[in-house]
Amino acid sequence: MSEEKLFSLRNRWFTGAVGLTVAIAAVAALFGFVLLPSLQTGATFADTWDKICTAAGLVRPTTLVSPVIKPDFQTSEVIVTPQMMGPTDTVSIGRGATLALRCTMCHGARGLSEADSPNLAGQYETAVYKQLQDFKTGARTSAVMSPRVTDLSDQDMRDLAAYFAYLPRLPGYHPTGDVPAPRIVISGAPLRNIPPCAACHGAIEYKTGAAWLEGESPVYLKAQLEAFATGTRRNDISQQMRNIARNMTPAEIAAAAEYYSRQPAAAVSEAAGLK
Amino acid sequence: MINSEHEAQLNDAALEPILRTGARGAVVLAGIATAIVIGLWFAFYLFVFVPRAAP
Amino acid sequence: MLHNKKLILAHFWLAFGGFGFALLLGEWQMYIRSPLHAWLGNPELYYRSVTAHGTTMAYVLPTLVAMGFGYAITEAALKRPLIGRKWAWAGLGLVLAGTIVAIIPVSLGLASVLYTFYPPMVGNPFYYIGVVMVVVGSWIWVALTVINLHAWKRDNPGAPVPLAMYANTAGALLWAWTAVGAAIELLFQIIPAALGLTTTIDAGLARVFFSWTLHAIVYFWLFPAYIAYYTIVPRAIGGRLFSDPMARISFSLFLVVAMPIGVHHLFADPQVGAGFKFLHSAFTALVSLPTLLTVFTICASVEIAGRLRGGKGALGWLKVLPWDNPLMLAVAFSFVMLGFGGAGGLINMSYQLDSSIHNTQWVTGHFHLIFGGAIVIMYFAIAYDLWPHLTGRALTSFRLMRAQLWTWFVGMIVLTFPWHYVGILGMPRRMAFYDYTDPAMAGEAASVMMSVLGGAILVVSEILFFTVLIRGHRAPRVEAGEYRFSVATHEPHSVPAALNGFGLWVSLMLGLTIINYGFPIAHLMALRDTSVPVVRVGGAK
Amino acid sequence: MSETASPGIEKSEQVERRWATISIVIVSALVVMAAFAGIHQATMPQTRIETVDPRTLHIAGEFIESNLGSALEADGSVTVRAVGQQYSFTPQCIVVPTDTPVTFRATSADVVHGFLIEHSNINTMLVPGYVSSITTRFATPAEVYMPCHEFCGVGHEGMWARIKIIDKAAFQKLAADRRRLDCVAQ
Repeated sequence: MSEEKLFSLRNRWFTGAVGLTVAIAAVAALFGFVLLPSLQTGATFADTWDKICTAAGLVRPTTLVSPVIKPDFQTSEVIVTPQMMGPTDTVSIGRGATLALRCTMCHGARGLSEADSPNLAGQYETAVYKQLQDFKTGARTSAVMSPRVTDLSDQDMRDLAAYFAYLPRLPGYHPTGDVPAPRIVISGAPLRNIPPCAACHGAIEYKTGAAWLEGESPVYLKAQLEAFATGTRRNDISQQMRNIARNMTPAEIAAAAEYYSRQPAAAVSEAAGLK
Repeated sequence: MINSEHEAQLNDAALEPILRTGARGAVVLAGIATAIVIGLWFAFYLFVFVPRAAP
Repeated sequence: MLHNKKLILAHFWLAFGGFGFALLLGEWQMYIRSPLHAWLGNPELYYRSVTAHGTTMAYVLPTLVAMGFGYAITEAALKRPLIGRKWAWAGLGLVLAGTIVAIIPVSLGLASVLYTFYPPMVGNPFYYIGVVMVVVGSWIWVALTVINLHAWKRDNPGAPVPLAMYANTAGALLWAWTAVGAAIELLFQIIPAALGLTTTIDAGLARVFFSWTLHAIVYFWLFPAYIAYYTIVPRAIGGRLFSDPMARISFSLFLVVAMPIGVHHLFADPQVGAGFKFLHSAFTALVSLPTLLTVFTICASVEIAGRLRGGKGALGWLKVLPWDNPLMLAVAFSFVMLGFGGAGGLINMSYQLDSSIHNTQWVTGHFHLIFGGAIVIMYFAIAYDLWPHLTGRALTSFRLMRAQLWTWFVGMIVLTFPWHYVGILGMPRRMAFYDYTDPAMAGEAASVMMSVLGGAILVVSEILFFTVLIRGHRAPRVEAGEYRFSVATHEPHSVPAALNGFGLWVSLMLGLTIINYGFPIAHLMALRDTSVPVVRVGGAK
Repeated sequence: MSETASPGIEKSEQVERRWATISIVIVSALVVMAAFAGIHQATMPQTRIETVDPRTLHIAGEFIESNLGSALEADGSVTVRAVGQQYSFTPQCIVVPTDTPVTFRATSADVVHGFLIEHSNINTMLVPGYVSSITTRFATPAEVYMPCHEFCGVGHEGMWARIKIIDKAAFQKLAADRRRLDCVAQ
């Protein structure tokens, strides 16, 4: 057999295949980049070149028709990302321990409250830091907390967060065979937009900014869920917690608060026993 | 190797008259199958897509 | 004559072993999210299972089948022992090691990101490293395929490459290039993030890279099935391959247009321009062309068998076909599922129609019907055909094989038809549970339960499949003879250079990649402010 | 190739060519139909690519909390802005009028989410870093679910919002009192 040259203009397979491919691409491109954008309702283009560039996917600036409505309340200004806190730093923990002396009255000597203030021992760094920031900006208000954070610097808050995160936390206490776990906590209610609590709060998966809830005071948990539900607490970014709480019934709120507060009697005193 | 017991029949002499029919059966069968496929496309277009499209 | 029987058998057994395990997970998933079971206490278990099921079914099973069957073709079609036997074992070892490395973090719940990765969610690095190892192992197979063909061509100048080997090499080359997209995504975006070297990732760009792989991978899965249609079925049922050149054209077309069309998975994405979406849509339509050609050629090949057996009339030849032959049954079932799956596929790729069902359960139904149905049933057929040559023992129970194929076909239809239907109703994908008590979803409950039943039938079929194979290992020894492929009505004495090699087709594939993907990728890479924070999965503390 | 072709072979090649031609016609027809459907039924993919920083959605720009929801524009059209996040859309109940051009503008604050209004052709992806935009009209009043249809983490199964399509006049009345509307029960 004679040597048939493939990549040659005299080879019909070569010219045919390349020609067809180029032709299809050209026709499709003409349709996609010029014709279809022209026929699209509601789109305006400066000229054909603008049409082609837009269809190609060049980034176009956002033009707003109506002005942005500003909020009539203070929203959280914290930028929450999984990388916001940086690596663990013993110096920071030490400074936090000193600063935390002023917190002991309500939050306990080792971050475990005996009143109905939240436990902070072992709390996620991001959660403590974000709440402190929100108290300072007024995104979250509290007669007790608000005046106490005004003089805290950003670094102070990071130190406090690092210290509390370093303390041992209360583990979940949900023995099987005991009272069954409420369905609202375990599975949520999908069509009411309630995911399982553990999907964000740490037992299954953790969403940055969410708090560790195990062993928390039932009074505190219930009050916060109710505050989210009624909208008196609004420092959750883009309503992520209000969306959930407002769809919970009062009975479900009570059940969830009770579930997370469950602790063996011994554990609390033992964990707090060092004071 | 799974083979039909009729494989032995394979010979070019038997093949020629079959080829002269021009794969009539295949045209009918593949034609019906393709028509069903295109029909399903149009059924989806008319009964799912169009009723949901913006007026 | 197959020289490396153990090598080929090892590929098939590993492939089917993984498949058997992943199928059980799949049926568990169907059951757990159906109205038959209470809501799962820990939804993460469901996503973990989906990750394991998808990774095994999409990456491990088809890759190992393509490799094992590919080695068999290389030896049987070229009629000489495989060059690079040790490398082949090394490739298999890498695939096996990669599977183990990937499946450990998945089973520990450290990488429940699903097999499509979904950055900016990022799981344990070993999951991704394992997947990369699987791909690299398969690239050894690609290299060996090309090397063996090259050596044969050198020794047989000008002779037509046997069709089976031509198709096998086309599949290998397609895989080599299409895997590059996901490999770039893994190596340059996800793995650095998983290792903590980077803290941000461009999710939009990652989706474009993944789409590069995501569609053509389906054609890579499909290649063994198509090779079986063309080169095994006509021989097994006593017919002739209707046309050798048309077969080569179909495989070449797959090579050119299977890959530069992946953006049709991104029709609804905000980071790709509408012009490129249309371009990819047009080329996606073109990829249905080789399938239409195949349907005709195979029908005509089967018709020859029917007429040789005395069949008359326009459709009368169908009745006299050797229906007791498992391969006849398999190809018929495969075509029916290919038809329905193909219709769904045409709808998905139609630029606009996609929006009615994009990312709903319809899509899951669609790819289960095409892959799990039309393609995997041919994997079974290939195994049945090849087994006696690998084990030296006969597979005697055609009845059991037919029962297996019937249950697989019926199970797949019962599984996927309701699945498509609930997709049209708007049921979203990949949720661990649904609230069927709500009036809006109550109508979906019966369909979902049907799918559970379909899955159960598939499990029965799986048991039958393993029964056939294992009994095959205990059957009396036979001399299986030479492993042959179909003979064409008109065997080519010489073929045009274009259809005897891949230079032209690979060039077109690369050229189209540049046209269809070059600008979107370059543009997204140039954007500076679109990298977003990495969200770690499995890092609960 | 076929130097010694028999009549049978010639006949088969002729049939084969015809089948290939018909196949090409079918494929072309589908492309044209799809393009036609897009133009005629006004369901083109979004024309413009816009970017946004998902970290600061809540601090500045059009996706701050008080600007989310449905806005009646001066030209009579409606713009709906929404944010997808693990594991809810905000607003979690969207209200839109019938017989009015409605543009949805949405983005994600964290991972990839899906945006699907059941029983409609409104179906898009939310990819962090980019703004998704889709314009449509609604014919009849209805209340349907709007689930996230892309795996977005454990909790994805709980990410369901709702959308209420109300009569145009009723919507206009609501819009007279509030500049951003939603149907979230307070």
